[in-house]
Amino acid sequence: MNMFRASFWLHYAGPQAFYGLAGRVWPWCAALAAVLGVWGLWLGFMVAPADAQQGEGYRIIFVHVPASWMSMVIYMAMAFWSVLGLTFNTRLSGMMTRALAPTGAMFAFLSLWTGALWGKPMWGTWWVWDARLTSELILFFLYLGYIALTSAIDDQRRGDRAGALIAIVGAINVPIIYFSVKWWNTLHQGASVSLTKSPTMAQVMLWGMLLMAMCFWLYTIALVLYRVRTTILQRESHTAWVQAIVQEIA
Amino acid sequence: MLTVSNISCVRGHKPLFAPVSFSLQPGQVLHLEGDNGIGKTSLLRIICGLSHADGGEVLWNGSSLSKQHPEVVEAFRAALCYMGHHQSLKDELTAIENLLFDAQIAGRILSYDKAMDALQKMGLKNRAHLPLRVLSQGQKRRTALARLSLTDAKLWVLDEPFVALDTHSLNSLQVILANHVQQGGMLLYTSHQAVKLLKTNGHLVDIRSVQMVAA
Amino acid sequence: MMWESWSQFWDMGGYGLYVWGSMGVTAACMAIEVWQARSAHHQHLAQLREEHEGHL
Amino acid sequence: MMWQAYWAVVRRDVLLAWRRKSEGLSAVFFFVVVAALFPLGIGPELTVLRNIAPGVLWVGALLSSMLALQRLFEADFGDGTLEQMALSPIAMPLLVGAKMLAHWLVSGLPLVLLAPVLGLQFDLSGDALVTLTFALLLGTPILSLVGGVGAALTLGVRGGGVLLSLLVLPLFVPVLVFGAGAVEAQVSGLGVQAHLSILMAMLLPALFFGPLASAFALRIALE
Repeated sequence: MNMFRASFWLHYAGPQAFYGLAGRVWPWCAALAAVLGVWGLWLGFMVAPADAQQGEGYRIIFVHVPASWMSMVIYMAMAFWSVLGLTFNTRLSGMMTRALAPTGAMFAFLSLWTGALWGKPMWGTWWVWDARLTSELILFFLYLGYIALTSAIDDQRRGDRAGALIAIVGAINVPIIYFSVKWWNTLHQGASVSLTKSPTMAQVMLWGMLLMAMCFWLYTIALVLYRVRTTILQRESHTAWVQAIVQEIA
Repeated sequence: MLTVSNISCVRGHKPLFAPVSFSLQPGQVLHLEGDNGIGKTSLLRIICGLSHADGGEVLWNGSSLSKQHPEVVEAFRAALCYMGHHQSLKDELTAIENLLFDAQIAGRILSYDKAMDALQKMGLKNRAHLPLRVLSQGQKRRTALARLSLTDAKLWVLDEPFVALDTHSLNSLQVILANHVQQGGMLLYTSHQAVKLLKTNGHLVDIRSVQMVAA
Repeated sequence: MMWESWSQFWDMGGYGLYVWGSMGVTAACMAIEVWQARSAHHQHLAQLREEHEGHL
Repeated sequence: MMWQAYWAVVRRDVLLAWRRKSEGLSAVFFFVVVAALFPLGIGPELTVLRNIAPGVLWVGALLSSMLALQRLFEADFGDGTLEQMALSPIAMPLLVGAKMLAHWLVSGLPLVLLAPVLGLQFDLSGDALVTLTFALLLGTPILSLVGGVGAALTLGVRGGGVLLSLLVLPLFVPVLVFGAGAVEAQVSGLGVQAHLSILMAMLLPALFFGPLASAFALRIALE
């Protein structure tokens, strides 16, 4: 099979083929995520030295920064699947978007939580109205809005399409929100605290952070594929191939 | 000409009805029959383009009504008059205002005199300037009929048009429908009751029926 | 090894509460999420099996 | 023909709002009450009031237009008029745009006109009042245009009102920032040009994409 042919992709966009593919891929991703996580934490906690200014407290970045990245990447992924779903009417995209949302919301929450725990010892306050923190908060709200909307609509197709539209509208807004909060922040000089990290980050710290980021990536992929499999079973429960799977288990 | 080809509709994993096909020529009437809950309303909404079909296609004058052909869709909509369960009348507006605004939204030009004339034919002349809120249920139905009589759409798609009509209104509606068909219009409707349509020359309008069955 | 004792490791130079508060909540969230996904999957399979047996 | 239909919808909706006065007025009244409650909660210190005025008035306008948003499509959805609009040969975004304009005329414009009066309660200077009015004039249409998408998506959905706020309020952040920011900039002696230009720059795409996205959302809701 040729990856560059449309038929290859269309084949795996079908629920049955994707169910099989996801079933084969997710355990590998999960295992790799575990390995990278252990490696990253080992580098972060056992190898990386204390930071000159922040002491041991800086070690929060090993989850904070990757979680923030993931929260943004996942929202972009949701928007991507939504565009795909609305233009090509593929059944898979709605399921993918729905499966991504809870994990995205979790990472947004973790980013806020760890940010607050980092802020308290470093700046003496749990929360500052900084552009990045505020945008992250709004992003968290956008996730909640998506989840609330899709779960409030009973009709599955309508839910998928309505969710897709709001995901796209949200994704267009994220940069505008970030820009506006940043502008607002420069106007209110008093509250601003420089969040820029020292430019010379120790090599090993960077590696720890990158490994953790990759761990979160793979964790997300594994979990999302797993969730999509559940959704596929649910939505395709009337089809012969799902019946066959059920029979096998029973 | 309207052609419905193998339309199917899935609701919650289960096909609602066996695929439906028929075609409707100018001057023809088609009565859509089937048990309660078989999906007659769903089919009408699919044909109009409000809902999506899970299979098959609807053609207007031989061209498929799909996103790829916006000009066909536009021509179809210009020729379509759909009446669903809702009357789309505003209680706060008067009968005449309802008719005039509706025509404009549907992209048609309707003069005040013509609208008044139609209301008069329905026996609503004295009610034309009252807000619909104070009219009786029957008078509201007749306002809706007056609106129907004013449309110049070629294809009428009516969902249970005879339900809860008094004898007088029923007669008026029969005349309106017969006129429409006689002038070369197309009529597609669902109904639980059998209704005859009489031409001006006293002959009966030929009504074909399409039976919808469970899948 | 850069840590001389476990207590020093847990203390994190005085930042223990913050660092382990972050790590702990992260781990807990992920664990809950994984557990939820698993139970949803199994619950769903059980339901399908029931329906299947109902048909037989 | 197209514009005839457009203005017909505008006139019809304004007329309807006029005849259902109580509905439209309640949102405006809400704005007045909220603005009056703040000084009562914070204290009559004029310097404090002057400082919080832009934010308070803008948040009040935001919430009150949220309240009005819920009714944007509700009646037309309930009585079948939306179906007729969806089936009209006139492009649906145009008709939806007309509904939005009407909605703004009856729910947004009164806020703009009332704001200077409420601003007096907060001891805002004449220049600040003018800026506030201008900023609201540019900003409130954006609220109707962006909020319309949310209103369309939550049509007939259980818990629609709260859901609508959750969907739409985060999207209002930029308007709030630049709207309130314009007045603050005026008060603190900085130029307001930049803020107003940015509001303008947000309004223009919203004018185009708002009705488009809302019409799309309405078709989803009608299915």
